[in-house]
Formats: sequence, C-alpha cells, structure tokens
Amino acid sequence: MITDVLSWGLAALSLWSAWRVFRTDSMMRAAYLLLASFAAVGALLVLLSAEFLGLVLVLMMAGEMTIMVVFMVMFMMNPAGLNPMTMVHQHRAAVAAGIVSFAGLALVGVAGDFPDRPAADEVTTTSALGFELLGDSMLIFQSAGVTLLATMIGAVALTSRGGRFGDAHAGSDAPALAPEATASPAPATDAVEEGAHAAHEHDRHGAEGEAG
Amino acid sequence: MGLNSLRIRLAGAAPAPVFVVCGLGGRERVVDLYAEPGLQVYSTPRHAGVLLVVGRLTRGLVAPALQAHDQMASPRLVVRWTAADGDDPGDHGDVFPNAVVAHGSAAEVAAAVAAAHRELLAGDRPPSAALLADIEPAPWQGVGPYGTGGTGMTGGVPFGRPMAARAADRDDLELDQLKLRLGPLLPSLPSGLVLDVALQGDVVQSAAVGDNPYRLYAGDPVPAAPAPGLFERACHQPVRIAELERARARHHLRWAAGLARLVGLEALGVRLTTLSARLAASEESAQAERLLTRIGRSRWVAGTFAGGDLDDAGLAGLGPVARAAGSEEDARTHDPAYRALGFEPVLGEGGDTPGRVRQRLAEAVQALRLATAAGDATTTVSGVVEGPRGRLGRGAPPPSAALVDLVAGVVEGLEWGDAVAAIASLDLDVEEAARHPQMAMP
Amino acid sequence: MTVWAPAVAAVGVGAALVTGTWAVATLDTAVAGVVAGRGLHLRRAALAPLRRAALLAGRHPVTTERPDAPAWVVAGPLLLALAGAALSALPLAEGLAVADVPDGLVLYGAAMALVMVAVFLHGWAPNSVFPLIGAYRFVAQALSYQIALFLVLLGAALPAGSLGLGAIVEAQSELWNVIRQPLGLPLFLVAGTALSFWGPLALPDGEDLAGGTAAESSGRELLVWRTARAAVLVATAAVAAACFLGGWLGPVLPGPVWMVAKTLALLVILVVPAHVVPRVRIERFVSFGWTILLPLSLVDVFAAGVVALRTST
Amino acid sequence: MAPFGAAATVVVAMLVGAVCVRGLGGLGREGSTAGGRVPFLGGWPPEAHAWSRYHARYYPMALLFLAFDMEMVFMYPWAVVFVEEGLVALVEMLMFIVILLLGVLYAWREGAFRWA
Repeated sequence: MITDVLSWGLAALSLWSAWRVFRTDSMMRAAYLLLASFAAVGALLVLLSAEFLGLVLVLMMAGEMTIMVVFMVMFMMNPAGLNPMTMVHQHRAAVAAGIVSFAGLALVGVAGDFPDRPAADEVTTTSALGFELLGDSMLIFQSAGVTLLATMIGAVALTSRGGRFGDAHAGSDAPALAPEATASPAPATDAVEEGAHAAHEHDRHGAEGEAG
Repeated sequence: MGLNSLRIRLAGAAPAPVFVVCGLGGRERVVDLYAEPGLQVYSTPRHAGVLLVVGRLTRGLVAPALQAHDQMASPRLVVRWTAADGDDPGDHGDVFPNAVVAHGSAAEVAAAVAAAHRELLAGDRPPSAALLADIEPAPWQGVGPYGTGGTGMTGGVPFGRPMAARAADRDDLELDQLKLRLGPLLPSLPSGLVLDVALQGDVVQSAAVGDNPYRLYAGDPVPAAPAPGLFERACHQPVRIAELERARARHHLRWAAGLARLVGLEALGVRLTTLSARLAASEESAQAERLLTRIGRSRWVAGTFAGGDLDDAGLAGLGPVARAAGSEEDARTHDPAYRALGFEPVLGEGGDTPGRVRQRLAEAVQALRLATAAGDATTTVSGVVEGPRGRLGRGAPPPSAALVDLVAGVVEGLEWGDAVAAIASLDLDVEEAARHPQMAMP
Repeated sequence: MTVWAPAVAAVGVGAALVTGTWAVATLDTAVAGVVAGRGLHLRRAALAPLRRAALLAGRHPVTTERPDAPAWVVAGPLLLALAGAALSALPLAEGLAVADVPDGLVLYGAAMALVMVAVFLHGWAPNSVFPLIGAYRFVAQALSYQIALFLVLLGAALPAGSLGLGAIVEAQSELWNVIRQPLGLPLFLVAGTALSFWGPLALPDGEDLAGGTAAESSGRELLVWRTARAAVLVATAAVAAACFLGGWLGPVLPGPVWMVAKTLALLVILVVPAHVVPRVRIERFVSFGWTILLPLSLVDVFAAGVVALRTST
Repeated sequence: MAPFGAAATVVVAMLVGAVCVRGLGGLGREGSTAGGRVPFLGGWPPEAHAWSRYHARYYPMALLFLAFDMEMVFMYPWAVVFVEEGLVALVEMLMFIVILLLGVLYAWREGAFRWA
C-alpha cells in the first residue's frame, strides 16, 4: 500500500520535474530539475528492488548534472534566465522525436517480458551484475575502458590550452603551400571570431540539446 | 517565554559578532581587535550584528560604511571606537547618529561592544534602522518584449542591473567578464584598498587600484598628525637598536597574524598578535622566534602561496619586497652600530608570494636575534632608516605609496585566492600611501 | 515493522546529527583556544556552540537583490539531509541501524555525490560574486576527491564481499581494516576533509572569498548551513570508524560506546588540522587529487584485493 | 523496509532545515531594504549581475571526471564478487584501471589540472 502510493508519487514527481526542465529560464534550474527527475526515477528503481541501479543512478547523475551546469553556464547567454527566454526550439522535430521515443519505450513496457512476482530478498542485483561483468560481458567491460581512455585523451586534447609544450597555439601554423614560403603566423583573431560565432550559434539553437 | 529568555541569555554570552570599518588612524587598533576573546570579527557584514567603526570616517568611507551597515542582518548596532582623547569633531560623525561611542584600549572597547550587544539582544537598546534609502536600483520597466528595459537575451537591466559584458580572454574564448569594485571594507584586502578588477571565472584578468579612501579633500577636517613612530624618530635621533628591532619584529608578527587569518588560521593569528605585544619579555621573544622559524621552514608556505612574481627592477627602497627579489639594499648595512653586531641583510628568498612571505618571516627572526644581541647599542643617525616596509627619511615618499603601485601588476593572471595572498605579501598600508605629498589635498 | 519505525529512525538520526555537530563545534572551539594560547577551557568550549547558535537563531536572514530563492532554501537543508542519509546507513551496533542496506556504500556514495549539488546551489543562489566563485571552486574540488573517496571505501568492502556497512564491520572481527589496508584511513581522511570542506580544504567557504558560499548567508540560514557542514564531518568520521576502525567491535564495553568513541577520536584528527594547517591552493589540491590521491587510492584498492585473496584462500 | 528509514531521515532533515531557513518568516524580503540587499563586495555595489558566462577553467578536468564516474559503476559490482571470483577479477580490474590511468597521466602532462 505504502509502496504503491510512493511509486505513484515518485512517478508524478519525475514527470513534473522533467516538464519543469523545459519551462524554466535558468540553466542551473534546468539541469538540477533534470537531476530531481533522475533521482525520482532512482527511487522508483529502489522500490522495484533494483537498489544498486537506483542508487548508482543518483550517484552518477549528481556529478554529471553539476558538470552540465558548469558547461551550460559557460556556453549560454543569459545562463541564469534573468531575461525571460524559451528553452524549446524546433517544435515539430521535437514533437516528432518525443512521440517516436515514447512509442519505443511504451512498446518495451507493454510487450516486454516482466516477472510478475517481486524478486526474492536474497537475490541482489549487485552481485549478479558483478558476475556478468567478469564473465560473459568481459569484453564489453574492457572495451568500455579503452573507449573511456579515448574519450579522455580526446577531451583533453581538444580542451587543454596550455599544453606541456607551451601554448596550444604556438606551432599550430597552417602548413605553407610552397615548401620555400615562410609560414605566416597563425591568425589568432580568426580563431577568436570563429569561436565566438560558434558560441553564438550554440546559444540560439543549443537550448534543447543542452537540456536533453 | 522561558525558552526565549533562555535563548537571549545564551546569545548574550556569545562573542559579539563584529564587522570592522577601519577609518583613518584605525589600522593598528583593528589588529588588536581580532585577539579580543569577547569579539568575533567576521569577514562579511552578513555574519555580523555590530558595525565597529575604528578611527575617523573619511569622505571615501562614508558610502561603503553605510552600505555595510545596511547589509548586516537585523537586529544590528553601530559602535564607534574613537581615540582616547576623542576624535576631532566634524569627522562625518553624524553618519551614524545612534552609534555607541567607546574609547580606550581594545579590551575596554570589546567590553563596551559586548555590553551594548547584550542590551540590544535583550531589547533594552533600539536596533539600528536602515540608513540608505529603500529604493530598488532600477524600477524602470521600459523597452523590450518583457519590460526588462532591453531587447534580446542579454540586453536591458533585468532586476535593476545589467548583465555582465563579454570580453576576450587569454584562452581565446569570449566569455562574460565581471567588472567589480572590491574594497575598501573587504577584509581579505588590506584595509582601505579599493581594487577595480575584471574577473573571468576566478582569475583576475586586469586590475587597477581605485581612489584612496583615506585621501583628504579640500574642506575636510584635517586630523592631528599622528605621533611619529619609532622608525620616524630614528631618522633624527639615535634610538636603542634593541628597541628598534623589537618594533620591527612586532610589525612583522602583526603582519603574519593577518596572513594567518587569511589562510584560515584565525587562532594562530590571535597567538601571533598576543606575542607581538610581549616581545620585551625574553621568554615570549624566544617563543615568537621559534614559531616564526617553524612557519618559515614548513612546506606549507609553498603549498599555500604561489605566483605574484616581481622582478628586481623598480623596487628600490622597498625593504623586504626588494630584498626578497634579490636586491641587497638595506640601510642598516651602512650603520656602524649594526655592522658591529655582524649584521648581514637576509637575501633573496624569492621574488614571488612565497618568497616574500619567507623573507618577512626570516627578517622578523633576524630582528628578534638582533634585539637580543644589541644590548645597549644605539643607532647612528644618518637621516635614513630601514623601516619594516622599506626606506624612510630624507623626504622620501612612504614605501606604501610605491607598494600600492605594484598591486595591479602583481595580481594580473592570478586565481583570486592567489591574488589576495600576493597583495597581503606586499604588506601595504593604504593610509600611509594617502599621506604621500602628491596624494594629500588635491 | 510498524509504520512508526521510520519516524523513530528519523528522530534517532536527528539526535545523532545534533549531538555530533555539537561535539564538532566544541572540539573546534577547544582546539582554537589551545592554538591561540588561551588554554583549554572545556566547559566554555562546550557552551560556545550553544551560544553562537542562540545568537544566529535570533537574527533575521537577509536576502540579496535577485537571489534564486528556492535554491537558497534547499541548499542548507539538503546538505543536512545528506549527512542524515549517510548516518542512517551506519550501524551503531550489530543489527542496530536505520537502513543497513546491502548497498550501503552506494547509498553513502549517492548522498556524498549530492553534497556537490548542495554546495553549488548554496553558492549560486545569492547571485553574488564571492559565493559564486566558491561554488565553482567546490566543483573543481569535488571532482578531484570524489573518485578517491569512493575507491578507498571500496577497498574496505573487498574483504567483506558486500557493500553493506554492517557486513564491512563484521568482516573486521579478526583484524581492523586500518591495519590490513594501511593506506585506506589516511586517504579517506584527506578525501573526507575535502568532502566536508573543512579546515585547510574549506576552499569554497574560504576567508579570501569573505566566507565564500556563505558570504551572503545570515541568521538562521547561516545556522543551518554551519550545522550541515559539521554534520557532514560527523558522517565522514562515523563512516571511517565503521570501515577502518571496526565500528562497534571492541572488548568489554558495549558496541555503541565503541562506535561513538572511535567516531569522536576521528573527529579530533579531522578538527585539529583546521587550526594548524593553512588553506591549500585550489589548483594544488586539484593536481594533488588527480596525480597523488587517485593513484594512491587505486593502489590501496588493489593491495586490499591481494590481501583479501590471500586470506580467503 | 529499511530504505524507508533512510528516506524518512532525509525528508525530516530537509523539512526541519527548510522550516529553520524559511518557515519562520526568514529569507523573505520583509525586514530588509534595497540597500541591504546589495551583494557584498566590500562596500560598493556591483555593476552587473554576478550570474554570467562563468569561465570555469578546469573544464578539461571535468571531462576526465565523467570517465572515472563511469568506472565507479563497474567497480561496485566488482567489489561484491571479488573474493568469489579471485585472481581473474583482480587482473581484469587492474587492466581496466591501468588503461584509465593512462588518461590521467596524459591529462597531467598536458597541464589539465592547472588553470591560473
């Protein structure tokens, strides 16, 4: 009984905060409302006896959403929503994408093969997951490591400015067309303008991408 | 009722939460306040309930002091600590009409503050009402689709202020730049220092020192000149070396106390301040020497401070700051009395913030040793004296005037915490800088 | 289990939080007095927190011009609740816990990961520069200690083969983890100091930022924030006591007494550096966190793993 | 039923805290004036809102964190089955971690942890 009330309440909270993500002007609020939505889903998972998944969802999303706030505030004009604005763009595409993904998830929900009895207390998802990772899914697990390494190196290479060889701009001159021609220094101003332009584009179109 | 009166009794026994406004001639007295057990000096008025105005308010301090007063949470109270003989009239005393006036030593003032604060909590004393007009900064709602006074995402003055403007930064990005006027009441800066900074993130992109709030304008009441200190007197008359060096050590100890507070070691600051008052006793002097040596040697100096490089050039006459950067200049080397004591200047701890910190700690230790060794020897008068901040005498501008000019250059490109520490390592006295002949009376 | 059990549990954890924070504040005042050269006055130190709390409770909080009011209201209570959640997973004695769930460490991890959110909200809310810098500083700090914090606890869980805190304590019945995994406790205390942003690692609320995220806090709001900070420190010490010092295990005295005594001892170790070690630069802490703390905690985990394998076979 | 105790703790602590902050008439505008609501900068009011495109210069490090956060998810289940699986588990996780540490090494060499 309590479990039923709680699960409906959490489902409602999750939906409400997910809806508020798109109705707020502030990037910070949008990200943390999304976190609230995830937390409600995590609590639902705990109620479904998937304790580990529920808690780990919250554990990860807390860090992830904070990083998202940091990046959204860096990228977006008016990050706190001091001037009113709308977080929703490209309505038709968004509606279509929403319907398709809802239909997909609903299909899984309706057609999926779910057990009709609650899991026994002694079955823990954590150890089941552990055996899976070290057994059949070992390759997936290890390739995740390599993928993460590639991600890290890519992220650092793209974002780090002052590298171990000094400023990232030094030595980044475009190769000269003729071998004799002396390369002109890399026009730093172009980079600035390009960056600014890209940031601007992002501000105009990026809201839904960021919030999702 | 019982519960509430118990709460008031308990609250009355707590140290009075104080925010300090350092007025003209208040600097030394403020340092003593931090060591008073009956007071808790906070670095933001939001935590405080008592605005303690030390010394005379000047024209440049009135607006900031009023602002800080209104920023305190209610119930609040103003106490003015005037000099023992009463400050001159007409010194903006009417700014806080309901202020409690206290004078005497720091302990006496602390007792007066605590008593007034207890009365305030018990309801026997009316709380100080807001002094600034209660007008929203920009109630205007004009242009723009949402009536925020502008168009677009970043235009206008939403809720009374514009949004930060974009500016290019070192990383070739264009992000918002916060232009701030910090001080003169920011406790992490030397009292009175006004710093106009442009911050991107937590890094100082550019900085400039603003108007000196201690500067006097035509028509301002001129305060009586402060009694010349020991170092000023030593320019014209021989003084005992032991006394002079103890004064130097005392100065550096009190500077170290401020630095300790800045890095979160409030209790150590109290210890250093207490020791600084008792250097005449050999036991306390030895204790101070041990403490300073230990702090200077510890690896924490390198972990807590970084950056703030100054090269040797342009530091002439700036004492420890110059010597840390490698200059060998020290007026004491020309004094036969010092030479007889085997005096050699402490040299070259490094031209950056940790170097200056170590330099000053080492010089304080050296001063304490000289004071012990000097016996009854006196200085030789040459018109020039090596003060704790640099060379004094012969009509030279006070060292702080030159130190203030170093601030902007030294903080650029530093993270805010490093910038604050770099400024503290310069040990500048903004009031002394205002006494520069070119600054006074424009 | 009756419907009232959760309510009783909440009251119990609340009482633990209140007495814990009072103990932290008392210790802090006492140590400060000794360092300041005023001597040790235990009675005065024990009364000081109550006095300061009474003072703050009577003061009306002030807001800023255009704050994010909901965030401001949520931040302090959230931090307090997170400390409460961490404490609720801790067993005071065998079987005596509010929620000694099989995934206790993950519950603790989730709560402590949310600390970052609470601090960021607190710094963001006032729309003022110094709190904002404090908030961003804490994000950098949290990203640097968090992985190490969780890893070191994971090392403690290896011999137990369970993430439940009760099971971790029971697995130490022969030998405490502090001896089996000598790196574990020191690393956890460093990461825990950073997590509680206390003492030398109180960077988001630093003095250079005029109080940092709390620079615009006043009155009761400030009281809740300070209580919550101390509560996080209490939770850190209690988890360390359970995971490394064998929790309730000990001769003669009953279990809860051992647990409380060990927690208090660890609190002393956590509080003393605040008055002796100066604030560390944020950059230095970040590079320390990634290049020393994180690799060392990985070494700790694998060393713990090797030891656990050798003892189990 | 144990999680309910933890949940109740969280809810009660939140409520008590929120009542302290807000419920007793706090954090409202009443009792404060425009002058008092100005953010504290040391005496002068700010020119602009503090909320802005804040340049968090440690962003490379934030990206690094995301990778390690993923790793934690793998490690919790690993810890539970570690003793049962034995040496295989140790070697597999060691491989995984060493791969990730290479990323940290690279980031450190590129100066991703410095920003001022």
